[in-house]
Parts: sequence; C-alpha cells; structure tokens
Amino acid sequence: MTLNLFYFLSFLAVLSALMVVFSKNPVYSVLYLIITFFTIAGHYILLDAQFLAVVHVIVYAGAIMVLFLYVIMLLNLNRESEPHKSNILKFAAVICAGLLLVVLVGSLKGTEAIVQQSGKAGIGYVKTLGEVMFKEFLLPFEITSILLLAAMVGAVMLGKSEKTNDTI
Amino acid sequence: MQPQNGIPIDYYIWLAAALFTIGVLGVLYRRNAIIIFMCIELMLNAVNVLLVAFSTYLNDAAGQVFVFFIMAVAAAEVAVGLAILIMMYRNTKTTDINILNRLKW
Amino acid sequence: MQLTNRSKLVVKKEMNFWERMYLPAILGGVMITIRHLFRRKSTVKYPEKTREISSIWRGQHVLKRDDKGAERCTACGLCAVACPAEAITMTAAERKKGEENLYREEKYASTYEINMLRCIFCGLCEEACPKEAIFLTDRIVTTDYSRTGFVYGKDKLVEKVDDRIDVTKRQTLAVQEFKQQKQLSHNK
Amino acid sequence: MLTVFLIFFPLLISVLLLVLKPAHAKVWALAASIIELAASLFVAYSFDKNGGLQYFVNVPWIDSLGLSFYVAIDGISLLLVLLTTVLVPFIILSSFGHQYEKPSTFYGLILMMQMALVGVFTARDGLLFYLFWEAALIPIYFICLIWGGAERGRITLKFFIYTLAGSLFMLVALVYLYFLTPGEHTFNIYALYDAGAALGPYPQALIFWAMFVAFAIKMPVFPFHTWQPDTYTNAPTQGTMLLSGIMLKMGIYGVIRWLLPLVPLGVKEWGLTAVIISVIGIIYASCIAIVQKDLKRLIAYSSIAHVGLISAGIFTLSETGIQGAMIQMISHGILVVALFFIVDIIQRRTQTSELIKLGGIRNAAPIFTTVFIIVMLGSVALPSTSGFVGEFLLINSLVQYKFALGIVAGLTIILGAVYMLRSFQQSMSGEANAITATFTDLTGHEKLVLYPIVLMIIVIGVYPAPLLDISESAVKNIVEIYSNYSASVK
Amino acid sequence: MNALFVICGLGIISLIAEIANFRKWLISIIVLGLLGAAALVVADWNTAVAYYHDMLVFDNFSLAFTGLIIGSSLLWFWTASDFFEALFHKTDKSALILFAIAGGVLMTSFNNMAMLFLGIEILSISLYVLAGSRKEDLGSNEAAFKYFLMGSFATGFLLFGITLVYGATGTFQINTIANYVLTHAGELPSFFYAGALLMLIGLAFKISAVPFHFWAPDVYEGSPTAVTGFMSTVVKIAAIASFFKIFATCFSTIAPVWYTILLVIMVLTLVIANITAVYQNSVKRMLAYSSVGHVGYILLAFLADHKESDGTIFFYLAAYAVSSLAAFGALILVGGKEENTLVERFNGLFKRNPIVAVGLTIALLSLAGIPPLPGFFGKYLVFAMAINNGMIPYVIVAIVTSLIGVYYYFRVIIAMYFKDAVAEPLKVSTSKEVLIVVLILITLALGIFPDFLIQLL
Amino acid sequence: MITFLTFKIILVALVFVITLLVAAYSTYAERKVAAFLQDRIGPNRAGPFGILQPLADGLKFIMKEEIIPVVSNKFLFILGPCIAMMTALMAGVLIPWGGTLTIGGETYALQIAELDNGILYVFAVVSIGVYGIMIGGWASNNKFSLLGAIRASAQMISYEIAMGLSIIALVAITGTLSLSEISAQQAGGTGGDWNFWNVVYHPLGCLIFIICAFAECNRTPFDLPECETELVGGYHTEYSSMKLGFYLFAEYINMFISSAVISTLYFGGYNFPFMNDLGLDQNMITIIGTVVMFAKVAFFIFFFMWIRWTIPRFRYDQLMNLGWKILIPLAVANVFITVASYLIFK
Repeated sequence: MTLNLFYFLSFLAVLSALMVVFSKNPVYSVLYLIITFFTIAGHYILLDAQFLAVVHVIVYAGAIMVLFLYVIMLLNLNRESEPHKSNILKFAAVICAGLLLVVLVGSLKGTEAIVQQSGKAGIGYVKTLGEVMFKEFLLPFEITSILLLAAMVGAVMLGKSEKTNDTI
Repeated sequence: MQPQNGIPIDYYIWLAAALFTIGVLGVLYRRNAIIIFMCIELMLNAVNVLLVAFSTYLNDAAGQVFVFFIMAVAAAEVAVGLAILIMMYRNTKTTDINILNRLKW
Repeated sequence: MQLTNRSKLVVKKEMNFWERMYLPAILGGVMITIRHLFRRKSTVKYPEKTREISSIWRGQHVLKRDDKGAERCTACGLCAVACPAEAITMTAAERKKGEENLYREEKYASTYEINMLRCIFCGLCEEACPKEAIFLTDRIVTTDYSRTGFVYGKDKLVEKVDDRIDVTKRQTLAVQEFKQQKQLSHNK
Repeated sequence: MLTVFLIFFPLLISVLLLVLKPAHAKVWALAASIIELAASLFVAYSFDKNGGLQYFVNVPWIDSLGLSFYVAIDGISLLLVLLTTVLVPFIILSSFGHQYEKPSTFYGLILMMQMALVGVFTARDGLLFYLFWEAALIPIYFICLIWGGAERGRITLKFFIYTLAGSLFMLVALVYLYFLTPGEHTFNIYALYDAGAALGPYPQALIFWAMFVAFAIKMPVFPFHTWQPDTYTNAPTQGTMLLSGIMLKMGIYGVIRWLLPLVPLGVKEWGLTAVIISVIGIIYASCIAIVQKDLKRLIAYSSIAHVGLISAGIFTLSETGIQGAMIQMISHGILVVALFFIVDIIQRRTQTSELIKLGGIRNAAPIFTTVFIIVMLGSVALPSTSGFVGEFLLINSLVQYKFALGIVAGLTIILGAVYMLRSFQQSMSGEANAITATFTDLTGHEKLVLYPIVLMIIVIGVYPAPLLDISESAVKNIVEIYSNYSASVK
Repeated sequence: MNALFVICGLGIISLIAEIANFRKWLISIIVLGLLGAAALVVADWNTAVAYYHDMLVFDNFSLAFTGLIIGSSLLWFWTASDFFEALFHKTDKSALILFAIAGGVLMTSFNNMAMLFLGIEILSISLYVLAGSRKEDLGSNEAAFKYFLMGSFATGFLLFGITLVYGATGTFQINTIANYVLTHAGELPSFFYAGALLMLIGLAFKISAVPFHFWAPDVYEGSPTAVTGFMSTVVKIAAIASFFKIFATCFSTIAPVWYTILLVIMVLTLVIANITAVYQNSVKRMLAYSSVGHVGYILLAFLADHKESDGTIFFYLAAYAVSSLAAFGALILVGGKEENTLVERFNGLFKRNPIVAVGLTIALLSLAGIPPLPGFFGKYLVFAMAINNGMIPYVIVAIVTSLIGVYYYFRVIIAMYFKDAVAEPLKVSTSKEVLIVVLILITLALGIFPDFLIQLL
Repeated sequence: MITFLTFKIILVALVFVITLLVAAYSTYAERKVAAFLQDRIGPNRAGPFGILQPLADGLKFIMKEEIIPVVSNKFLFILGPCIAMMTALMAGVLIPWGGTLTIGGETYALQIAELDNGILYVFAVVSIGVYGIMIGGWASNNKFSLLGAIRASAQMISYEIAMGLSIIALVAITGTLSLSEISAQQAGGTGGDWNFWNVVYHPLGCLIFIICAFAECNRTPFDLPECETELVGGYHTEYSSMKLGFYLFAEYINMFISSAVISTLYFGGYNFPFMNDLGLDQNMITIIGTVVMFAKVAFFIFFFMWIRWTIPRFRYDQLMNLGWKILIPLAVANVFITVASYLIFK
C-alpha cells in the first residue's frame, strides 16, 4: 500500500517535474511545479513528517509559487516571449543532464552503510522539531533572521520605484 | 534495509537524483529566466525530499530542521529574484522579457 | 455666492492618534448600521399592498366620450402642440353620414397615438384641450415587452362605452370655470 | 654597514625625490650619486684584497621564507659596485642636456635603479638576490615607458616580460634548491652551493638551464637577445646607458656568482653549449651590426657581440677568462655609456641617428670627433685602451679552452673594427650636409662626462693591474669552489 | 563570535539610521564598529572556542580570516564612500554590505553545514541585491540577475552535496564528519563521495573556478565598481576560507577522490582565466578574469598540501585583497559616475592624476606578482609550497600564466604612462588621496615586512 | 473500526452538506442583511420570507448559458473555479464542530480529522485558495480579470503574513497547533477554575486575525479583486453560469470557514459559559455545544455582512499600507507583548 503510494507519488512528481521543463507556456510550468510540490508534500507525509509537509505546502505552494504566478502574470510572459535556443544547445543540455543523472544514480548505489537507527518514532512532530531547532540549531535559526532581513531590505530596495510613486 | 514505512532509502535517493537532474536539465535547457528560476526551486526541493528521507531513516531530527533553513533561504531567494525581475521590467518599460536573454551561456 | 448655510468647508487637518486608529470611527459606523437593522422597513409589498396616491396623481390618459357616447375629440391638435415631449400624434378625418352617434362633431381623430415611453405625464395636453376630450387618470401604464406596445392607440386610450372612466375628480369646479373663460385659453 | 649605506642611500634619496618633488631634482640626484661614489671609493680604498668577504651584514628579514638580509662585498662585487657608482653620476650628468618631464620622478627612478643594482651585486642570499634583481627591473621599465621613444609601449612590455619570464625560472630553481638545504631551510648562498652541488647531474642540468636562461636574457646572449635592440633604441639615452652599462652586467655577474659554483655538474655538462651559443652570438651580432643604418642600433648589436665574448670567456671556467670578463665588464660599461652619450649628442643636435643622414661632423666639432675616436678605438680593443685588456684575456682563455672557438671569437675584433670604423666614417668624415653643418662642439657638462671617461679608458688600458688585483682572489675563490665540486663528484 | 554580533548589530543600526535619521554619521559609526569588531577578533586570538552547540568555532584560522574580512571591509568602506553618496538607499546598501560581511564571517567560522549554508546565502543574497543597485543601468540589472541565477544554481549543488554527506554520516557537524570519515574509512557509502564532489562543484561556483566561473566576468563587469571591489575581496576571502575549511578538514581523508578533479580545475583556472583576461577591453572585466586567475594560484597551494596551506592561502588572500582594493579604489575614481572602465579611459592617467596612477600601478604590480610587493610573496609562497611538494610542472604552468598576467596588467600601466591624456586632469578629493597613499603604504609594508602575516597561521 | 469509519463518513457527508447549505443560505442572508441594514426587507418571494431564494438562484445559475470566451485558455478557465471551490471545501476538515459524542460505548469527536498542526493545515489550504482566483483571472484573457487576479494574489499573500503572525502569540500561549486542543482549553469554567475565551488574552491578535480574515475572503472593505466599480467584476468578469456560481459559493464557504476558525481560536469554539457547571450529560453538552458553535459562526457570518454594508472599500495602496505597515508590525508587537506578559504574569 505504502509502496504503491510511493510509486504513484514519485511517478507523478517526476512526470510533472518534466512537464515543468518542457511546457511551452510558463503558466503551465508553474502549475506543474505546484503539482510537483504537492507530490513532494505527499512524500513528506509518507515519511511521517506532517509538520514539514504542511509548512512545505504553505511556503512553496502557498507563497513562493503564488509569487511566481504573480510575476508571470504581471510581466505577461507567454509562449511567444521565450527566445529560441538552438537545438544543439538543447541537445547538449539534455546530454549533460543525462550524464549527471547517470553519474548520480551510479554513485548513489550501495546504501548499505546507512544503518537504520532505532529510536522513538515521530521525529516529524512539532515538538521534536522544536526541541532540536531551539536547542541545537538555535544559532542558525537566529541567523536566518538576518538572512530574511537582508532579503527583505534587498527586495524593497530593488523593487521600489525611485523616481515618482508610480506603481508598475 | 527495511525502514518503518517499508520503502528502501535507495528509492528516495533515486527519486531525489531524478528530480535534481530534471532541475539541472531545466536550467540548462530553457532560456526563459523565470523557468530557470523555477527549476532551481525544483532542485532545492529534491534536496529537501532527500533530507527528510535521511532524517527519517537516521532517526535524526536535524535533517528536518535543515529543511526549514532551506525553505527560509528559498523564500528569501524568491523575494530577491523576483524583485530583480521586476526591476528589470521597470527599466525596460515593456512586457517583452527578451531583455533577459542577454543572459547567454 | 452663498445661497444656503448647508455647505460645509472641508478641512484637511492632521488627524490625531485616535482618529488615525480608525477603530472608533468604524465602531461608530457599525453602530449606525446596526441601528438601521431594527428600524421599521419602508418597503411596501406592492402587488398586495399599494401606496396611497394623491388625488391629482397623473397616470394614463383617457379620451372621453360625451354623455351620448360619442368621442369628444375633434383632432384639433392643440394637445400635440402643447405636449413638451412630443408624444402625441393624430390624424384628422371627416365624419360620414350615419356616424353622428360616434363622433360628436364633424371632424374627428381617425388615429390618436400617445407614445407612453415619451410621455412625461405633465398634464399639459389636458389643459390645452378645448373640448375636454383628454384627461389624465390615476391608472398606471402597464408594462410591456415591446417598444411598439407602448405606443397607445385609440384602442387603449378611448374609454369603453360600457366602462366609462370617472374623471370628475379631476374636473373640479375651478377647472371647469377656468376652461370657460375664453380669454384665458391658449389658442386665442 | 657601509654596504647597507651603499644600498639604501640611493633609495632614501630616491624616495625623497619621488615624494617631495624638489625643484632641482637633477642637482640633488647628482649630489647623491657623488656621495655614493665617494662612499664606494672609500670601500675600495679600505678593501682588503685578500680578505674574502668584507663589509657583510646578515640580519634575518622574513623568517618564514628563510630570507635574511645578507649582503657582503668581495672583489667581484666591489668591481661591479664601483662600476655602478662611477657610471651613475656620469649618467645623471649626461642628462643635463635634456629637459625631461617630471624630472624628480626620472632621477628618483635612476637612483632607485642604482639601489637595486648595488643590491644585486652585494646580495649573498638567494631570495634577496632575486628581489634586487626584480627590483632593478621596475625603475628601468618606467624610465623606458615614460620617457622612451614612440614605440615604447609595446617594446618595453616585451622587454619586461622577457626578463621577468627568465627570472621566474631562476626563482623556481632557487626555491627548489632552498628546499634542499638542510634543517631550517635557508637561502644563504653557501648553503645553496652545497645543496646544488649535492644534486645529481640531471637536476643540476635543469637548474643550470633555468638560471642560465634568466641570465642569458638579461645579458643578452644570442637566442634571447631579441628584446634588446628595440629596447635600447627606444629607451631614453639614460635608460639605455643604465641598461647597457650596468644592468647587462647583472647577468654576467649572475653567471659568475650564482651559476658556476651552484651547479658545477650542470655547468660542466652544458658549459660548452653555452660557449658555442655565445660565440655564435658574437658573430651573428657583429654581422648584423655591420648592416645597421642606425647608429644606436649598431651600438646595441655591438653590445651583444661584446657580451657574447664575455659570456664565452666565463664559461671557459678558467681564471683568465673570468678575470678577463671582469675587466671587460668595467671597460664595456664605460665605453658603452660613452658611446650612447655620443649618439645622444648627435641625436640631440641633428634629430637623427641614421648614418646616411650624417657625415662631416668632424669639421664642425673637432673635440667631439676626437673623443669619439678614442671611445671607438677603445671599443674595437686597440691596445692601450681598456677594451684591449679584457678582450685579450677573454680570447686568450677561449683559445686555451677550444682553439677553434677562440679563433672564431677572435673574429669579433675584426668585425668590430669594420662596423665601428664604418660608422665613424659615415658619421664624422665626408662632406657636411644641411643637418650636420651647424653641429656645435661639446658643451660644458658634456665635456664633464666625456673627458673623465676618455681618461679612464686610457688609464685602464695602460694600467689595469689594480682592478685585476681587486677581483683576483674572489675569482680564484669561485674557480676553486667550482673545480672542487666538479672534482669531488668525479 | 562577538565580532559577528557587532557586525550584525551594525547592519541593524544602519537600518535604524533610516528611521531615526542619523544617516550622516552612519559611515563613521560603521567604521568605528568595525574597528571594534577587529579589536574583538584580536582579543579572541589563540582562544579556540566553540559556540552554541558547536555551530561556530572561532579558532585562529577563523579569527585570522575574520580579521582579514573585517580589515578589507574597513578599507573597502573607505574606497567605496562614493557608493554611499547616492540619493537613495544609502542605509539599505550599508546594511546589506554589513550583512554580507556577517555572512562572510560565518563562512570562515562555521562548524556546521547549516552555518556554512546560511553564511553563503546571507552573503550571496546581499550581493545579488548590491550587484543590481545601479537600478537604472541594464548592465547592473543583468549582473544581478545572472549572479542570482548562478548563485542559486550553485547552492543547489552544494545542498545536494551536504545532504548526501549527511545521509552517509548522520550529522552536519564538520568535525564529527571528519571523525566519522576517519573511523569509517572504507565502509562509507559511495554516495558520500558523490556528496563531496557535489559540494566541490557548489563551492567551485562560489570561488569562481573554471569551468564554473562563467558568471563571474559578467557579474563583475555589470555590478557597480564598488560592489565589484567588495566581491573580489571580501567575498572571495570568505568563499576560499569556507572551501579550505570543508576540504581540509571534512574531506581531507578522502583527498584522492577530489585531488585529480581539483587539479584539472586548477590548471584550467590558471590557463583559461589568464588567457581570456588578455582579450578584455574593460579593466573591470580584466580584473574579474584576473581574480578568477588568482583562485588558480590559491588552489595550487591548496593542492600542494591541503593541510598546511592555510598560512599561504591567508597571506595570498591578504596580499590580493589589499592590492585589489587599491586597484578598485582607483577604478572607482577613474570610472567616474558612468563607471566607464575601458582601457582607453586610463590613457595618460599619470599626467591627469599622478597619485591615482601610482597607486593603481603599485596595485597592478602587486597583482602581477612583482617583488618586493606583497603579491610577489603570495605567489612566492604558493610556488615554494608547490615546488616543495614536487609539483614543478604545475609551477611552470603557473609561471607562464603569471607572465600572461603581467602582460594584461601592464596594458593598463602602459595606457597610464604612455598614451596621451584624453581628458582634463582628474580631480580627486583629499580623503581619496590619503586613502591611496595609505593603501600604497599598506601594500609596501606588507611587501617589505610580510613575516607577521605569513606566520600568523 | 467499521463504526468509526461509518461515523467519519457520516460526519464528512454532514459537514459537506452543512457547509454547502450554510454557504447557500449565506447568499440569502447577505441579501437579507443588506436589505435590513438599508431599511429594506430583501428577497421575500421564493417561499415564505424568500426562504427558497438560494434554490432559485442555484437553478438560475445552472440554467444559464455557459459562456467560455474564445480567446481564453479553456482548461484553466474551467480549472479556476474548481480549485476555488475545492480548497474552500477542504478547509472545513479540521474544524472541531463539537465536543465528543458517546454512542454505544464508543467516543467520537465531532471533527473530521485531527492533526497536531491543524492551524497550519488551515493556513495551507487557505493559501492554496488563491490559485483558483489567479488561474481563473488569468485564463479569462481579460484585462479586468487579470487585474483582479493580480490584486487577489498580492492581497492574499500580504495578509497571510499578518494573519500567521497574529496567531503565533496564541499558539505560543496555548502550546499547541491543534484546533481541537485549543477549543478544549477554552472550556467553560468549572468550579472556580476560570477559562476565558482566548479573545480575553489576545484582543489585539483577535482583531488582527479578523481583519486578515476579511482580506483573505476578499470581503469588503477588502474586496479589491472583484470591485465592480473599478474592475467590472474582477477575476470573474468573464464567468457566467455555474462557474460563476462556484466562485461565489467559494467565497461564502470561505467566509463560513473563517467564521468557524475565528470562533474556534478566539471565542471558545463549541464551548459555552458554565457548560460544566450545569451538570448535563456529556452528549447533551456536545449537542448544545455544536449549536452554540453554529450560533457563533452565524454571528461571525453576520458580522462579515454587517461590516460589508458599513465600511467603504479601501484603495489599493491603502490596503497594502494597512497590511504591511500597520498589521504586520502590530502582529509582531502583539507577539512580544503577549509572550512578555505571559512570562510576567504566569
């Protein structure tokens, strides 16, 4: 049951990920990416990480992809605006990626060394995560605020119109 | 190795590798900046899946905590990236995105 | 030039903190609306109930017949001239032998049309009429689906012989007197 | 301490000139160089001919690099330091006829150059030697770049990269040896000698070539000379004088000091090749000099020929050869400065240095012509001029080394006579033309430069013994070190 | 650690400056703060302390690089003071710069992959924005966008690598990883090596080593000159420090896996970067390629002996940073408002403004590695290290490329001294003149007495 | 297990039906309330007091001609309303509609699913809801629709932040993300142990949450995405028949769910004062509680409408100012104040 679910979700994830790349229309790409994200959220639930799954949906599907869609709509991107990329380059890209895949899969074989750690189940619960995050990973957590602050300041600085207050 | 949900870790590694590669493929294959951008997000998500899988299999919450940092960073990157896009748009004052295609590699 | 004292000068002064919070103002607005919730509703459920109308309320026109049942209208056209909306048209015709019971005088209106879409129910036609042939009644102009349906011909305007419309309320004494004074009439 | 003074006094003045930009920079520079000359004369006076290393200072500088400030003077060093300190005042004096832009920079750079040259000749630490070696390059590069001729941009860059390339290989060799020194690695020259000598023949050969190329480019010896004529022609006269009069000697000094005792086996194996290359260079350069149309270029090629002879003499590895090289270095330095000054005088008065356009100057300027004759004769090694002593010793050593080579090298005297006399003939004698008719004779400062030089040419030619004495023991020492090592390996 | 807090605090102070309206004193406050941070670094010297569950470790390595970053930033603030004179976003820019510095400090002192990752991202995100801070200039926009895309792309690789390493070892702590690798040698899953290589790729992007450098020239050229200066000094220092830390500690025991790859990268970097630099017409772009080239030398030292090369790399970077700052300082002055840095722009600079010309000359000479300037000692240390470890063929390659380097650096020098001036004399404020003199003095001092820095690590 | 499943299925069906019913009658209520607030009486023809009006409306929607613009993107055009409807319905899964019922020895919670991070789930679903509007607006290929869609997305993202921040204080104090636990914690006072509604502890948070809920539901005064005076109809300009019906329905469902969440989080959910002091049977309390819950929901739905007919629409920049410059700082301040005072008065 779980395995079948895994197959299904993985198939859907890979398929829609491919469609992200090969869709002509950016809006379709966004939608396919959203589907991919949902399947990934499904994987999280399979892996017993519900909190992460929900946060994943909120952050990626709920915020990030909305922003993407927003910008695509704002800039009126459509299939005509995509410049032509020569077939040779495309071919090269496919070859490169294929090689990468082969190399990755080849090198990722042999996972015997990972020993399944026995321990309490439910590390995906908020409580466990909170413990780890606010004890062990407190500093990175705090530093993230600097990161977000920088991003915020930067985004405002770039996005703000300087001349008049005409909004785009 | 049989973890609690019955799926070998290899599967997750392969899944992550596949998604990651598709992301890389997209970055190399497409010229449209925003799709490249999305493919990068896809790469990050492949990483996230793998991290969560490892975290579950190693029974170590640190992996999942790391995912939060990746998410935070992804969000920050999106904000900045889209701001840059908007800035370029405002400069060209046109909906034509061809300006992005000065990016050649 | 100040005509009334009702106009208010708009002052764009800096709002103080409470005003800028807006919440008190919103609360005030909410209180106002909620008060209306409990007000008596002014709606009249129309077909079942109708609102009272004034005695001089001007509704659909009628072309009167005289006591013998002959049409009073002589197609003089004064009503059309008086009409500010140019809603009235007519064609005159001569009375034939044997039609004396139909038309009061030698000349009569073979067609008489009022476009109810144009009519503004001002009542000037009534005032202009020297023969006391046209009156405005308290009847309502009914709805219709087509534009042409609103052009009322004689079939709708002339009162039925057996269903006379009482306009006496409109023909008050003062009106009748006024109409008899020839020097005051319009078409002198 | 006197050595330190000799090195840093010019630097101090140079920095002062560069920073303060005083009004009469040339006077300041001249005064400084004269003080420097006096100091070096004092050194020569108090120098003990058989005392080995003297005036040495050895303080650690950069411990982590094994670099210490180790300078000392022996006979060879003293001769070359003297050459430097003697020539620099003349070079500065010779510039009095020019109005250079930004004079303080110009003279500052010359003095900086002097600092580096003295440093090179006295350094006893491998890395320090390298540092001074490179430091000499910068001022001369800027002198050529800022005040040079029309083509200078490209040509000076070529010169710079050539020399830098060579020196970098030298650096690699030095560093390689450095890591072979025992214990706490050091760049001390004697430690390097030991380290070098302990190597097998193959690494020694590699090191030989790495270092030889660096020196050969600087000298320049035949296949590495292509930067030289252009640079000499394009540099301002003072730059050319510095390049040919002193800087060229850095290469020769390097061979004597840093090559022969360092890798005896390498030298032994490849010495003949070096000699042959040098001899080929002599003939080649002389032949080209004959067909030159430009006086400055002609002197440049003649310089290659002379240096070739010196280099060939050194690689005979005999005391005669090296002594000849020493004396010939002095002589060549003096002569070439005089020659270039003469060209400069011609060029300044006639706006040209092409032989065809000249002629008949001797009628207009007899003193000038006389001086030119003496200098020229010195250059073609007429007996009783300074050139003769050196060339005699060098050819002598070559004949002893390989008779045939000696004969071929001897051709240089004949060929030298050909091109020199031809140039004299074309420029001085014959009918005066429009350009040369108004040629004025030597003026005050020109006399001040040329008379002492003429005097020196003759004095050294007649009585070279004091100079030979100075360097004798040091040369012996080097030959000894070399032969000891090569014998011990055998 | 305290230095990090001070820097972050300064960033926030500069944001507050916008609200509380003390923009005028902002730069002074920042400079004072940075000086304080430097003092804190000095005070912490020789105290290897781990903070917050071993998230950060400030040992001498980290402190040295932190100090270098802070020092370069101080000088950078001086050179780039014009950058903050713009009408808009003065405080935003300084805040971003300070955050970037904080990111750089994290990258030198991390002991956990999370800190590395966050450090890189804080640095990068600030720089994406700063690269685009000439908002009306399309080149700057493009630089920002390209930097952004390639930076994120590299982050993807880095993260995948981190994940695989985590999967194999079960931890993000780098010292634990190093121990794990040591004790489990031979039984590591193959994807651990894949992870190490992916991290190599990711970090190679960040240090812009060939063939992962292609973003660098465009980004360097398009960005405002001041920001380019920042990128090529502070950012480079931080990136290389993190690279060193990861590969010299974590993956030291699996050196055979990455050695050959890094060797190829090193040679490619040296050759391609230096050759391409020759063909550039813009000095900024040329410096970009040269900065890529310098990475090659650093990698050479790293490859020679990755455990012991920290001192060499540190000195090389210090020398490079000082020279680079001087060069960019001059570039800012010469480029002017329109930031035109074509070689022609430098024609006759010696006549137009001798001080700037001399400053730039010394900087370029140092970059080219001419003794006795610090750049020479940097290169010397690298070469010496490589020779000592028997890498003479690679040293020959490095020498040839550094000769090529001399060629392109000297193109600018020739333009300055040889070509005729095209414009009227260049007016430069006194503070800038003082700055150039100071930079010259620092350069010379570093060149004449490099011992202190060399022996620091 | 079987009974459990049966119960759940019944509950799902019930919630589904009730949701639709509430949404349907909200349309009616909206018109009625509007009329009453404007001294009118509203629809009164279909059935007594117009009670069948929603059916008539629904019938009309279904009977209307389907119009799909030629230039639109047909698939997405249809997908838009579907997503809107679906996400709206999904959010109701986690609301605890009542306490526990004990039937035949088994205890059932009146909640379809219990997640330990229920609030986040609601957020996730709500945040996806915007896709319906965006896709529909974009696919219409109409400038007004597009503008509406863009406005909607910007508005929803902006207000989600403040919304999320506003409940952080609540979550911090209650210590749980589960909606049922939050409800349970607000149980009525038992013998001197006073549990107040959360609104007492978090008045500011509640205010912010309600304001944001208005914005998330695109209700006046934040109905910028569909304001008919500027954008004709906003994102649903091109829609007609049942697809339009879906959009409108979705809006009312969202309103319903928002009301339910507000009452659960801040107003005690299914709890009512003194419920444990009355000495009633547990099942009785649950049933009363459910009624109470619906009463609260009804009040908030009414409140939504009440506000709609009181406050005029914002301008777009005012909307953004409010969201970013006022609500977010306020929410952050709220977190600090609440947590600080909790630590002090604990």
